[in-house]
Amino acid sequence: MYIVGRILEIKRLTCRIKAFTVEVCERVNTTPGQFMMVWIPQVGEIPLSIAYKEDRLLEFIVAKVGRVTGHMHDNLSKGDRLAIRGPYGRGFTLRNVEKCLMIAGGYGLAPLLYLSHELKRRGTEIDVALGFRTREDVFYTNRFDHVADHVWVFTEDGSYGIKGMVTEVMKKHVKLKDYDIVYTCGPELMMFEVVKHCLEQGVKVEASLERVMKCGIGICGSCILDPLGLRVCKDGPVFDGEVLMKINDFGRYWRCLDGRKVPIKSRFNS
Amino acid sequence: MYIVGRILEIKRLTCRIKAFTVEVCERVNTTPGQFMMVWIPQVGEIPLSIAYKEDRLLEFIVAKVGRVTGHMHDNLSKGDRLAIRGPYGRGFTLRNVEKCLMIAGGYGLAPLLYLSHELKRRGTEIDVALGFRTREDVFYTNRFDHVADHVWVFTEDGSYGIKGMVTEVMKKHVKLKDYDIVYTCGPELMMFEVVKHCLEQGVKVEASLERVMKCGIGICGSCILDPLGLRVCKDGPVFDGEVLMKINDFGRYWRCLDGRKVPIKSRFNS
Amino acid sequence: MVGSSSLSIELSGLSLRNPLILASGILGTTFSIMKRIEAEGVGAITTKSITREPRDGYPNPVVVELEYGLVNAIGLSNPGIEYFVHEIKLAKRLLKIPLIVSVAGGEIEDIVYVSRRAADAGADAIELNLSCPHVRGMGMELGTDPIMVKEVVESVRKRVSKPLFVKLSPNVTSIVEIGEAAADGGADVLVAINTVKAMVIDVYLKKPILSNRYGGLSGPAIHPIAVRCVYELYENLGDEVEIVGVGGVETWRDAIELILAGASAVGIGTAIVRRGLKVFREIIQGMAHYLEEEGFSSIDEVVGLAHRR
Amino acid sequence: MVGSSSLSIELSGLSLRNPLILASGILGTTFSIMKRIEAEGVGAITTKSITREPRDGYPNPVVVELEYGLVNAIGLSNPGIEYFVHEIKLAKRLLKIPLIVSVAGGEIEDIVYVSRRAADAGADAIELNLSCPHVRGMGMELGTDPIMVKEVVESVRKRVSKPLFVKLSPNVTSIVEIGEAAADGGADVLVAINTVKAMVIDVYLKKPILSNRYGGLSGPAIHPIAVRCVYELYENLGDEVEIVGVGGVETWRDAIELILAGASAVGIGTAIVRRGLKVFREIIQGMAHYLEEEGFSSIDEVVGLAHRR
Ligand SMILES: Cc1cc2nc3c(=O)[nH]c(=O)nc-3n(C[C@H](O)[C@H](O)[C@H](O)COP(=O)(O)OP(=O)(O)OC[C@H]3O[C@@H](n4cnc5c(N)ncnc54)[C@H](O)[C@@H]3O)c2cc1C
Ligand SMILES: Cc1cc2nc3c(=O)[nH]c(=O)nc-3n(C[C@H](O)[C@H](O)[C@H](O)COP(=O)(O)OP(=O)(O)OC[C@H]3O[C@@H](n4cnc5c(N)ncnc54)[C@H](O)[C@@H]3O)c2cc1C
Ligand SMILES: Cc1cc2nc3c(=O)[nH]c(=O)nc-3n(C[C@H](O)[C@H](O)[C@H](O)COP(=O)(O)O)c2cc1C
Ligand SMILES: Cc1cc2nc3c(=O)[nH]c(=O)nc-3n(C[C@H](O)[C@H](O)[C@H](O)COP(=O)(O)O)c2cc1C
Ligand code: FES
Ligand code: FES
Repeated sequence: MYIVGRILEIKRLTCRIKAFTVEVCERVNTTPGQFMMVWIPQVGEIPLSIAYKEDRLLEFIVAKVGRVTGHMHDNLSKGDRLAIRGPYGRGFTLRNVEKCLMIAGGYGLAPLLYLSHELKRRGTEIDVALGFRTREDVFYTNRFDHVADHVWVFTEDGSYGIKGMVTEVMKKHVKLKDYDIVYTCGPELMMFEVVKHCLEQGVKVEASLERVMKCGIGICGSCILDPLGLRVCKDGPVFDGEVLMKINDFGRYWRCLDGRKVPIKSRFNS
Repeated sequence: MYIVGRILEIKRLTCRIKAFTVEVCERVNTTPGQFMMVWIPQVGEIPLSIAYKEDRLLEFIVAKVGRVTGHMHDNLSKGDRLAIRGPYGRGFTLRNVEKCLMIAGGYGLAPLLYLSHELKRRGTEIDVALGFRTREDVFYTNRFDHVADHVWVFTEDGSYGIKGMVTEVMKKHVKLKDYDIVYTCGPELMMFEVVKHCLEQGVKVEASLERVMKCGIGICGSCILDPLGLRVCKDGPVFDGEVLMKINDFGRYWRCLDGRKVPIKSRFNS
Repeated sequence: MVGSSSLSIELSGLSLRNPLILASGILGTTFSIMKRIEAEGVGAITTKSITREPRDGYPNPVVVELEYGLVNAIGLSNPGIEYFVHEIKLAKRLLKIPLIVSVAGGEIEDIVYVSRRAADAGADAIELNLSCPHVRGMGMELGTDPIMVKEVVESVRKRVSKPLFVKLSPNVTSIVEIGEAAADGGADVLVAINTVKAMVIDVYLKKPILSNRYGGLSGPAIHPIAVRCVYELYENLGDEVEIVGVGGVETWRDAIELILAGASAVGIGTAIVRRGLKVFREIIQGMAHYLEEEGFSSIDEVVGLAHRR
Repeated sequence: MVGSSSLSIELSGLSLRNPLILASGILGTTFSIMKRIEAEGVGAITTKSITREPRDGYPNPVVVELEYGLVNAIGLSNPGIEYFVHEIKLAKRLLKIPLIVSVAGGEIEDIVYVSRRAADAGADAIELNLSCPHVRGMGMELGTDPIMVKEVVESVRKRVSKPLFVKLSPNVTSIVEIGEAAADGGADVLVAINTVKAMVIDVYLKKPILSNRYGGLSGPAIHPIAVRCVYELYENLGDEVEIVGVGGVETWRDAIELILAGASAVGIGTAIVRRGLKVFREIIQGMAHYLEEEGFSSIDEVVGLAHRR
């Protein structure tokens, strides 16, 4: 069933991204990498990663991309109610991680923000690389300050931080072998590059995927990855890199609402 | 839901009474005075008091009075299956009883047998009076030997034990005030006499009632006692004497299957 | 009690202190248990369904308990109207809340007869339970044929001036069609839903458990079905009749859900098994709290709100 | 595995290693998940219902989780037969167990077309899901009118020689009447039941949760309704057709109950949410154990036993 939440605060982070802090009526047990299905009555319901959690407060970072996210940006305000169900899915590995690297693209930083705070509590050493298109897209880098040992910020045009793609961090800025694990979330082509490189270097890597989600609980079949038949909502959204490399769809195909596959480039851009 | 049981043993106790030992597939939590609904497929379902319990063994004492009990007597044999649900109802008071008297008529000894063993475990001192019509009706007096300090057996015609009604035990054979509580089960007119006398003497008394039972779980309304609206299946079958004295129906009216009341004498004889 | 005044309603002219009604067939057999249930806080009481002649009902087993509900086939056991008239009179003398007498039968003339006797004895309203096999209908339930439903309701309407409730079965292709027929016949209130036709088989004894084999499912399992039926009825007939929502109500949330769907009042049955008689008080308190929290001054304001665009 | 051989059945000529079938609409969308479910031990797979044209389905929310089941209104989202033909071919290449393709549509010619395409692509059987609003039926479900049901089934029967399954809705006054029409039309197997029409309203947000407002109840809540429907169908049509029982099966007991009622095989849907994919293996083991314990040499012997006097 749904848990009812009330919006405590909405922060405009960039012109496309807002953060919603929601107070829910009961405590929920969550782990970083899990998502919630968020329902705006008479508008729709979408999956959102938990970007931060404290007691009965949940934070969501929402990029304006379409109908529901558009409504959230344009019409929701403090005090409004929404209903959420979840948490759903399998999150990131938390155990036996002494040192990790996080590579995020755009709002992909959402689950990694929550993850970084959780790992910090466990004493993990954390390095973070955040990538954005340009200066105006940069947000929340400071939220990693207290938990990460290093924070690299990349912009494609160099208008802020380091110029270049965030994936370059693996190749130029760190010694990948120093990390027990690399976590990544962002545009799928970016994640594809990260996963491929990490595995080539023999470093464990986990990525959080997105697909169209209807049920969110593993029965409708709209989020299936071929050819392993994995469900992003239930078996993911976080997958191990080794598994992802066996998935033809990864980095290549997305499924539309009707279930047909389309090449990922045509729809996916950060 | 039903618990399935298998008949381990059938003992013929008198020409009208048999004891069924049933092994059930799961342990049930019961307390003396509670009853079970016992279903014989394609025959019917009747309420029966728990006469004894040990681990997954339940004993029922069944008087042959009609269709279902007749079938149980005539057609059931060792190994047959039946299904039971329950336990239901409120049982006898077990706490703070140092010394008690039990007064049973006929198969009314069933719940008192289980009660006596339970109270013995708790260190209660127990006296028992068992009443029967005649020598041929006497059964199970020995089952009380190891738990009771005194066992008086009455027959109406004196063909066995003491001649007279079992109710005489209260007046002639014991000092009623010595007991913390009197428990009674048997024909309702007998119980009526016991309850009335005990209350007159200022001694706490509990009696176990019978009524037509359909649901057994307090919703069908077939076992209601006027004018308090008590349900024998749920608020009873064991009632406190003080309560019973406020019930006009007690000792006077029984309800038929259709819910109409009929005077108790016309149908009830031990 | 917190905000209890705002829970009171008018239902087809009857004043109820709150919208909870004891559903038919659950304990409404004697004046004494009705009195006891009144003391638990209920707003009105429906009696067990009464027929012209006394009925023993089906032999045991007549009920199966499941994890999320009950399946029952009591078989309309009742003492017949002749005897029950006294029960009604006693109840009316003792109760302060409205008494709705449920009437059942397989023939129109019997239904009319029982309704009149019940009304004359003092019933505040008559509820027609049309889920009996109809004699002329060759075993078909009276309540599944819109033409028969209209005829029965009309016949009773002509002879009884008290508020007329009609209880609807969910075991039909279109509950709205049946509800319409009842409304056309002159029903003031539609009561939805009766139990859903079901069966339980014991896997070891390999037989249907109920002596009647078939029974009716009630309790939480049918709640979303009841919500749907009430919503449909309100959408189509909300202007013509009032609705009593029944089915699987165990908590104040369940009750409010039915009211949002369009019910003016809410029946409670099976919850008594699972929560005890205190369930009435619990739901009343929960509803009062909800009204305050959500800023409603009266429960009336909640009726049918889920239909608002 | 213990006694697994005795679980195998023939269903309308198809050989199943055990009587468990993945129900339509639950995960049967791609060859890859079908392969994975085959590995979990299932006896046969039904695909999601496929229409002529691709369908997005209803917008989210499309499912509500309840304590004792689900209410869903996915809205027949599917890629359309043109695309799905490839999925069928891939599945047939990879699967060793029978593949039943579920077909839906609002017009007879569409249903016939999709059925033929599916059969040609290699489907081992066709299952007609007649719970779409019928275009000519003015919004009425195709599966609620016996005349239309017979016509549709007949039309498909004429053009498809593969085993023909017809999935029945419980939202009708008489499921036997609809089952009869399907049998008359030439159905080999009746599949009962589809979901029960239901609704869930959020008491705080005060709206029906599903975007389609109405949805279908599945899971444990409907199990006793499914048992009743299968029992009724077997009693009336057991000589003419085979039956697949579907509805709320979560344990081997639930499955056996449907088989005792008359089902030759058993569909599993919602249980996957609550128990995971391992539910197939659990039920298979439980059924094998039951057969041994109860002294049956084959599951066939259990079919319809609850009808024996
Ligand atoms: C597990 C998971 C976690 C997510 N976490 C976040 C998050 O933390 N912040 C955030 O802003 N977004 C997140 N998303 C993506 C977010 O769910 C979509 O952006 C949203 O559903 C789009 O809804 P819309 O109605 O605004 O867009 P629409 O009008 O429906 O479509 C606009 C675009 O979004 C795409 N889209 C539609 N549905 C989804 C979907 N379910 N997932 C991804 N893309 C979709 C469409 O293909 C289209 O390109 C997450 C998605 C998943 C699956
Ligand atoms: C709480 C409770 C505990 C009981 N414990 C025992 C017990 O331990 N041993 C035992 O032998 N009997 C016990 N009984 C009585 C037993 O249930 C009935 O004798 C039985 O139901 C009669 O069934 P029948 O089909 O054989 O009789 P029927 O053919 O139905 O009727 C025969 C006679 O039994 C009476 N009767 C019918 N139903 C009941 C009923 N539910 N309760 C009492 N009398 C009934 C009828 O009025 C009639 O006089 C108990 C009854 C109750 C309510
Ligand atoms: C044991 C039992 C007996 C019932 N008897 C009747 C009856 O006599 N007349 C009637 O109209 N409904 C009867 N019903 C149906 C209830 O009034 C109610 O419509 C149904 O149980 C759904 O509500 P619930 O889930 O709250 O029980 C009975 C239900 C039960 C469980
Ligand atoms: C999410 C979901 C989607 C469904 N989609 C379909 C479908 O496309 N076609 C169909 O015939 N039945 C569909 N059904 C109904 C199931 O096949 C099944 O009949 C019903 O859910 C009852 O079984 P269960 O309780 O085991 O789930 C769907 C059910 C669910 C829960
Ligand atoms: S969203 Fe339904 S299976 Fe993943
Ligand atoms: S037997 Fe049904 S209320 Fe007691």
